[in-house]
Formats: sequence, C-alpha cells, structure tokens
Amino acid sequence: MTLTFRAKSGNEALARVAVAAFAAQLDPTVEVLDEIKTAVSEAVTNAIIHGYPNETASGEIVVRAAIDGETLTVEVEDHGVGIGDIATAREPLFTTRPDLERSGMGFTIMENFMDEVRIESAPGRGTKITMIRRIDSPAGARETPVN
Amino acid sequence: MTLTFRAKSGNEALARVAVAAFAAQLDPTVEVLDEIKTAVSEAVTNAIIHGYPNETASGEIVVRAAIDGETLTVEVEDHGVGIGDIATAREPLFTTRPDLERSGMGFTIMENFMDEVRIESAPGRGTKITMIRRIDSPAGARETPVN
Amino acid sequence: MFSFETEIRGRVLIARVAGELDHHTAPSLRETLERAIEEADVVHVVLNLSSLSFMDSSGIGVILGRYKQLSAKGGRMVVCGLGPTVQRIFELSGLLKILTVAPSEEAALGALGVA
Amino acid sequence: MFSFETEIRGRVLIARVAGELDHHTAPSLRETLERAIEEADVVHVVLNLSSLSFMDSSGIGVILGRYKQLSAKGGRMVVCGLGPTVQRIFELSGLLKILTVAPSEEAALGALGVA
Ligand SMILES: Nc1ncnc2c1ncn2[C@@H]1O[C@H](COP(=O)(O)OP(=O)(O)O)[C@@H](O)[C@H]1O
Ligand SMILES: Nc1ncnc2c1ncn2[C@@H]1O[C@H](COP(=O)(O)OP(=O)(O)O)[C@@H](O)[C@H]1O
Repeated sequence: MTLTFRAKSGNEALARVAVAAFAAQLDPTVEVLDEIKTAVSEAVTNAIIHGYPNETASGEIVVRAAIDGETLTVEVEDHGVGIGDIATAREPLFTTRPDLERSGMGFTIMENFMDEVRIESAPGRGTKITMIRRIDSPAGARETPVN
Repeated sequence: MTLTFRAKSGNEALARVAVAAFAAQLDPTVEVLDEIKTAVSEAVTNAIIHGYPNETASGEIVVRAAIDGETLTVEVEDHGVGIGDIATAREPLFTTRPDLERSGMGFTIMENFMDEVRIESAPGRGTKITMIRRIDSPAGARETPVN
Repeated sequence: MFSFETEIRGRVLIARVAGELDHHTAPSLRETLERAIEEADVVHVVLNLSSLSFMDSSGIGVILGRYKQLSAKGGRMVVCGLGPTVQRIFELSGLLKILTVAPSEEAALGALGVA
Repeated sequence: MFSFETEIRGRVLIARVAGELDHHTAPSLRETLERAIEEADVVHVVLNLSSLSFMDSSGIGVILGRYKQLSAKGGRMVVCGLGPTVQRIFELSGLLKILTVAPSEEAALGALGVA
C-alpha cells in the first residue's frame, strides 16, 4: 500500500492506523502491532515536525508498506529539509527541538521496535526512513488467504 | 490523503480505517463515522469483487479523501472492467453476483449513508465513485487546529 | 478482527458474532452456519450481534442466505444486539421485515420457546 | 481519540489519561499539567495511564518536562497503569529510573502518603 498525505499534525494517527490495518494480514500479536504503530508514529512525526519545520509551507509525506512472506517493510518519505549529520541524529536523546519538548528518542524507539532501520537523507532534498520487521504468525492462528 | 493498494480481499478494512482516521479531524460522532466506514467499505468491496473479477490479474485501487470546511469527499477508483448500465447497477437489490451472496444493496447503502454519490464508469476502463458527506462538528467539541 | 462462537440449545443454534463482518470475513461465518443448519436437529437460529463492531452489505448476504435455508425447513431466525448503523442496514435491505428482532439473547430464545 | 481528567487530592494532582498520546494530542495535556503544577498547593503528580491505548516519544517529552517542573519544587511523580509497549518506551528513555512506578492508582497515592 502507498499512503500520501499532507505534513500536518493530526495525520500521525492516520499513518499508523493504516500501516497497522495493512500489517494485520500477518496476524501479529497486539504487542507487535503496538510496536509497529509506535515506530511509524515516530518516523511520521519526525517528517511533520523536522522535515517541514515551516508550517505554512508544509509538503507531502509518503508512507509505503509491503509484505513479503512474513516480513513487513515500511518506508516513510518526506521531501523536506533533510538531515545533515545522520550519525548524530540517531543518538539517543539527541534532538534539535528541545523547545518542542522533543525527547530525542524517536530513532532509538524505531531501532528497538523494528528489526532494521535505514535512514537515507540529504540536506534540502528530504529523508527516507526504511523500517523492516519480521512478524511470526502465531502457530495456527493465521487463516489461509481468502482470494 | 491518497491511499493506493492491491485489489485483494482483506484490504477493505485498510481502506475504511484510513478514511475514518482521516475524517476524525472533523470530530464526527461515532455513528457518522460508522456510516462513512460502511459506505467506503461498499465502494472498495465493489472494486475488489466486481472491478477485478479475475482474481489472479488483480489491479490497484486508489482511495482519495479530502476535507473542505466541514465537507468530506471520498473517491474510490479502480481500473477494472467498468459498469455498462449504471442506472441498473444503482437499483436496490440488483447484483450481477448472486453466486457470491452479494445482496445488491451496496449503492443503496452508499446513497443512504452519504449526502451525494456520483458514479463515473466505462466498460473496460474502470469505475470512479465519488461520495460526499457533510459533517457537522458537535458544538464546542472541535478543537482549534494544531499546526 | 472477526470471530464468532456457536452454541446449540435444543433445536436452536445461537451464533455470537464479534468484530468486523465484511466481504473478507463473511465466508467463515457463512460456511459454519450453512453446515450447522444442514443438520436435522437445528431448526432455528439466534444471531447475537451485540459484539459486532462493523458490518457492511456482505453481512446482508450471509444473513439472507441463512434465512432462506432456514425457511426451507420451516425454521426461523431471530436477531439481537443491533447497533444503530447495523439497524439501518437491516432496515434499508428489508431484513427487518422478514426477521424477528429481539432486545436480548434471552428474549430471542424466549421468542423461539427456549427457556 | 484522546482525553484526560484531573483530580486534586490534598497536595497531589491525579491525571487520568485515555486514548492516544502523540505529537498532536500532547500539547493539551502539557498545558493543563504545566498550569496545575505552577499552583503552590500541588506538590506531587500521579499519572494514571491505564486507559492509554497508544503513546509514542511525544509522551516522554511531556512527562519529562513535568518531572523537571516538579523536581524544581521538591515534588514527585508517580505513574501507574503502564501497558507493555509503554513500559518499554519508559525503559528505553530512562524514565523508569527517575519516576516511581506503582501497580495501581491507590498504591501510587499511598506512595505519596495520601490515603
Ligand atoms: N524527517 C526528518 N527531517 C529532518 N530532520 C529529521 C527528520 N527526522 C529526524 N530528524 C532530525 O533527527 C533528530 C533526532 O530525531 P529523533 O531521534 O526522532 O528525536 P526527536 O524527534 O525527539 O527530536 C531530530 O531532532 C531532527 O533534528
Ligand atoms: N467497481 C465496479 N466495477 C464493476 N462493476 C461494479 C462496480 N461496482 C458495482 N458494480 C456493479 O454494480 C452492481 C450493483 O452493485 P451494488 O449495489 O454495490 O451491489 P452488490 O455489490 O451487492 O452486487 C454489482 O453487482 C456490479 O455488477
């Protein structure tokens, strides 16, 4: 699935429920689904706040999700300001917006809740976060695909 | 928002929760939200079953939602087989798939649950359903937009 | 999320349906009910929808199909637990006219002469 | 869906938070708590998260901000009702080390010496 929406606050929930509804076909446990929702919420919140800091000129965010076997891949892409120093951005507690009470824990949460997190970013060009999570279907609980 | 996904059963839920999450910014009552979800589910189910009857060659469905003031517009578009006789298709109880226990009530439900339903379709080209619903925010319950 | 449980009380099959009933989830309910109603000792069905969180016209198809199956063998279907949106879907589709709606599962069983 | 209610018991402010706490919903909670803690008679805060259905790192920011505000006036923050995912977020961010976690609201009040 591909979901495109405006980079405005309020759309974080839209993005995470859409990815959760999509991931539901792998029959994840409630906890795994919560972790995926949280990671998506972090990436989308970052795109909204950091990617497009100039609220009046806010752009679009694209969220793509795909399932291959038992592996969920989620991409969150913005065409905003981009990240200059990715290694520093990844550090726990590092934030450029303490004024907004950001905690600097976004990337740390993504990394802990997903199996793999890739960051591609270039200043002035935007940011693409790719997150991968393997979902083991509970034995027997997975229904045979209809259609 | 724009949501694109494969025309396969199981994605009906994805489409309706995404539209519901998007419409939530207008603070609809639970009942209004249920009606919108039902109408979206009808249109998307139709695209999956009727638009792409050949399951192996299933295509893409695009759902667009937009809000203008208090008016929600939802489009559901497929590039499937299209509808030859739109007037007949709209009739209550008319269905071409009684074998699937379809009830022929899809368009009737869309029309009753939304303020306006437009059907554009051409055989071999596909179908676009446009549904419009005005949502009166409950007095005082609507928060001032953040960002 | 969709699930249901069934229980047999005398000649009545009770089906308690929970979650979202749509085109994707309808087949499992249809198959179970279809097979149960084919059994000689099941004559009536009580459909308890009080835990249903969503239903579209795919539900009408399943219910109407089972209603016809029951009518053919002289049985009845009684539904309970309709939320406001499901109630309107029943109304629009004419289901309200042919089914008995009861205020609760006990009342539904009562209507069928089961204590 | 996000909401919260607050109650004052002696020198303790109890905030019961429900629904989804994220970047969009955090400001309303922050502002209410911020103002309440500025009052001289509120010294401690109990945060009951048992009805929280979702929280991301925006929640850490609000909680940490209020923790600092309370520490500055010699007060404490006690949280209860952490679900497993929220518990892990607290753990990762170090909140578990600086806050007291109680098994229930009563226990939280007890820890602050309120009956
Ligand atoms: N999409 C983005 N566009 C631009 N900068 C970003 C983006 N995502 C993250 N950043 C930068 O990385 C920093 C760390 O991000 P994160 O760990 O999520 O913490 P927080 O969001 O709390 O600041 C941010 O403060 C910001 O400077
Ligand atoms: N997207 C579509 N593509 C092709 N045909 C469609 C589409 N939507 C509806 N139809 C046609 O219109 C008929 C009536 O639709 P509807 O009222 O929703 O009832 P049902 O889905 O139960 O058949 C369908 O049986 C089908 O023939």
